[in-house]
Amino acid sequence: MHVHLDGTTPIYIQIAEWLQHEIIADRLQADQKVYSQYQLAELFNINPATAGKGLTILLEEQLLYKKRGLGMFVTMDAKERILLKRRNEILTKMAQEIVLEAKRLLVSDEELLVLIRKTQEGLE
Amino acid sequence: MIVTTIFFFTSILLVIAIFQILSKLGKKTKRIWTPKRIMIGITSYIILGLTAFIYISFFSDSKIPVLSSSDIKQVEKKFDQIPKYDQEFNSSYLTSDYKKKTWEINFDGDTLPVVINNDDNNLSLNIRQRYNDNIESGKALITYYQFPFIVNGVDLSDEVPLPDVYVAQNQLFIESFSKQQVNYNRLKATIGFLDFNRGAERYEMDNSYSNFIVIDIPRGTEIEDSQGLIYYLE
Amino acid sequence: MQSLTNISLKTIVKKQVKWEAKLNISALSSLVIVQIIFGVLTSSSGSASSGHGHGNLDVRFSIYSLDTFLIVSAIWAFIVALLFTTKAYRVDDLSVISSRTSSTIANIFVMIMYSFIAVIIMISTYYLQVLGILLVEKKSFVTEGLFISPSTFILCFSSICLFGALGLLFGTSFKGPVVIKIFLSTFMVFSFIYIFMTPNIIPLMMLPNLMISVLCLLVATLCFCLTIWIANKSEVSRK
Amino acid sequence: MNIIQCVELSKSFGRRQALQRVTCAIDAEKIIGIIGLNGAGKSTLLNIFAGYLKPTTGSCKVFNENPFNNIQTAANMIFIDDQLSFSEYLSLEDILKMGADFYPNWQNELAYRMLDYAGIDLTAKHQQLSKGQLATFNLVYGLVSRCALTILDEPMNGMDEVIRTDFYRAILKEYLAFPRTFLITSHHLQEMESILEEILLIDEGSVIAHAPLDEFKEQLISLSGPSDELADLLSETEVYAQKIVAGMTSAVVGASKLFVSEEILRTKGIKVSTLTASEVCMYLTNKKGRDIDAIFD
Repeated sequence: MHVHLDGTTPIYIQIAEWLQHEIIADRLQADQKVYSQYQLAELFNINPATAGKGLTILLEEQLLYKKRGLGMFVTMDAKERILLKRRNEILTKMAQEIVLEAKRLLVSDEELLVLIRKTQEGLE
Repeated sequence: MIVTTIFFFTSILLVIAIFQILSKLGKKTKRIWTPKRIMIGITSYIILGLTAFIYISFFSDSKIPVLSSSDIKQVEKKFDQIPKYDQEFNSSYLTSDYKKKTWEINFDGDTLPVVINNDDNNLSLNIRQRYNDNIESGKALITYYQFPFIVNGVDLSDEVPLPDVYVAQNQLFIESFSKQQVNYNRLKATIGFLDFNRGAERYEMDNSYSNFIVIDIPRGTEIEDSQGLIYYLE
Repeated sequence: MQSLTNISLKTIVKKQVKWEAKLNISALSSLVIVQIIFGVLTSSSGSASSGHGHGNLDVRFSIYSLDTFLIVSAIWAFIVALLFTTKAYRVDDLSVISSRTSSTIANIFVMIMYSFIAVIIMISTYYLQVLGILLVEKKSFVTEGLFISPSTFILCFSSICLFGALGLLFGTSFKGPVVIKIFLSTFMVFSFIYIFMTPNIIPLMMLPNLMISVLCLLVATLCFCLTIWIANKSEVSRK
Repeated sequence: MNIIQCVELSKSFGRRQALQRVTCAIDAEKIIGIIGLNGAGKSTLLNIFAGYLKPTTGSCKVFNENPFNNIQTAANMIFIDDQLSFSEYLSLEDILKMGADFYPNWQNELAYRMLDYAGIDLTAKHQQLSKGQLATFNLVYGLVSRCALTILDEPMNGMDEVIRTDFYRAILKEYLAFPRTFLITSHHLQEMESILEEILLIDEGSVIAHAPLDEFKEQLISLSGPSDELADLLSETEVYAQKIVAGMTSAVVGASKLFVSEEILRTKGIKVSTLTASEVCMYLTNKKGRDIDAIFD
């Protein structure tokens, strides 16, 4: 496990994203116990407090819930929520960048739509 | 005091110098001299000292007794009367157990010239003359008495050199041998400096009347005492 | 929160004494060497000699007593105590649990222990010297008090302790390079003793041994307390 | 629970003001990086915590007691720096024995394993070790003593790269196994950043910043874009550094005062990027307007 320290994204966010990735990839099932902050610290060679911060982000987004004294568990609908969030947050941001880039490269809207449809067909 | 001060400061410098050398040496030999080995070294040194003590106190044979001040006082009490007896010409104090040596000499005529050679004033003798009935004429008996001669609590009466007594040209010569040097090692496991300053605990005895020469001559013979040193005794 | 360990000063001092006594043993070995050297030096004439001439008999007594060895041990104790307070030794204490108080008290105990051993070494050297003389010249031995009396033992111990205490006191009060520290304080102490003490040291000598010992120990304890007080105030520079 | 509290702590050596009115509180069981240039007062502060120096004014409490010459604080604290020295008669093994004798939570087998891992011969003497080995041994000595307050003054200098990363992990593992307060000063902040929880930045004797790592890093951000776009923005916020090259400006500004949202910035073609902790430290302690390029212009 490696955390890139070049300062682009804070470590605790990287941890949060890694955990979300684990949930999407079904390696962390619903109602399954999640790594404790100490395990994460050991795994990523980081300070447990930073790992803890990553966990609290997921807690605030109701992707995890806390059982007193037992630790953090994945909520039932965690996976769906992550997929939904990723779709409208991250996808929209990417879309924005594509449009901006197209405008800079003086690509008209039609050409852009044609390009997207061609890439979709290419993937099938 | 000067000697002690010089000694005092030289010993300081010496100890400091030795310390510097030791610390230099120590650095090099650090590996060899581990604390354990040093400890063994020190304990064996102490044991060595202990055995030396045992050896000295039990096996060393040359034991010279040392008189305490009370003994000396007793001895001295015994010999206080000598000057008194001497004035009264009474020779009872010259008992035989102090007799060291007797010489028998012959001479002609009825006067015996006596020459005491004391030019290097080594002789502190008290010379006495006494008439003795059972000596034939022409003979004389010279006896040397040595009383205890106590210095620093040690009785050196055996060490006092006897005078040289001989007859030449019908004269009796009494001379002393050359000065004799006696060395003693006094061992005292105390602080000598303290004892010294506390005044000699040991009562120094007055040794002026420590030895006598008595010349026994038959009645009718005379002693020619040119130097006037010989006194008369009963 | 991990429960804090509370360790009493006594246990720490005990540990420090245990280790320091072992690690600074080289001081004792240097004492042995110094004593041997002085023993050999004074073996010819003894620590003092008195001569008496009487008539044709000249008596020379060379007196072999503990004087030299006591002076040497006192100076040694003073220097060792000074060395204890130099930075090289002090800094070693900082690597283990210690405070100025604990280190100073530990130094004091080690100094007292070394003074006691020093007296024993002193006596051993004296007897070895006597043995040496005995083997060399057979005759003329006047043995008066070969067995060292307890009062003399205590006197030696307390005077060495006193000089150790002076060393610690001077060492703690002067901060500075080692060599200068040694020369400065040695010179000061001994000239102080010489100038002030010698004239009225005579009446002091009149006192019996035990009285002097008590006096020495009193002054030593005073120096020890002063040393502890100064040490408590002083800062430690690690550089 | 605060393990160390300083109130208006200042220390001066003669005329030199080493610390000026430092007020900080350090929580228990955290790994805290103490960052500052040489001579900024780091060592002085640590020496006061360790009870070796007395503050000139103000007060300092460790385990809410005055640490100066205090055996209780000494019993729960260890100060490891390159001045750590032992008697010349002790081999490394003896030193470990001595440590075991003094420190109640001493972990001897762990020490043996660590030193074996670092390939240090236990029969060697402390004075014979190379600079790197010395640093390694001293760090191991500090870690296995398991004191509630472990102060490591530049523990890694002298160690080579490989060992350094290993021993950062060793510090973290030891922290996980036996939680305690670590105060670590170091010049390799970027290597150490990951295991730190808080940063205490000291410059010219005063504490400039004391915050958790992420908060500390988010203090400043760097903006780069066309000069005219940036000009009006820069006037509102506090600028820590600015460079204008051929019409493009890149500047480091205080993030807290920046009200413009990221989208607007992006539309204006201004690129926003975060800084690493060491960069933040550099800019915070950078004397205003000091710029190496100025020397070459």
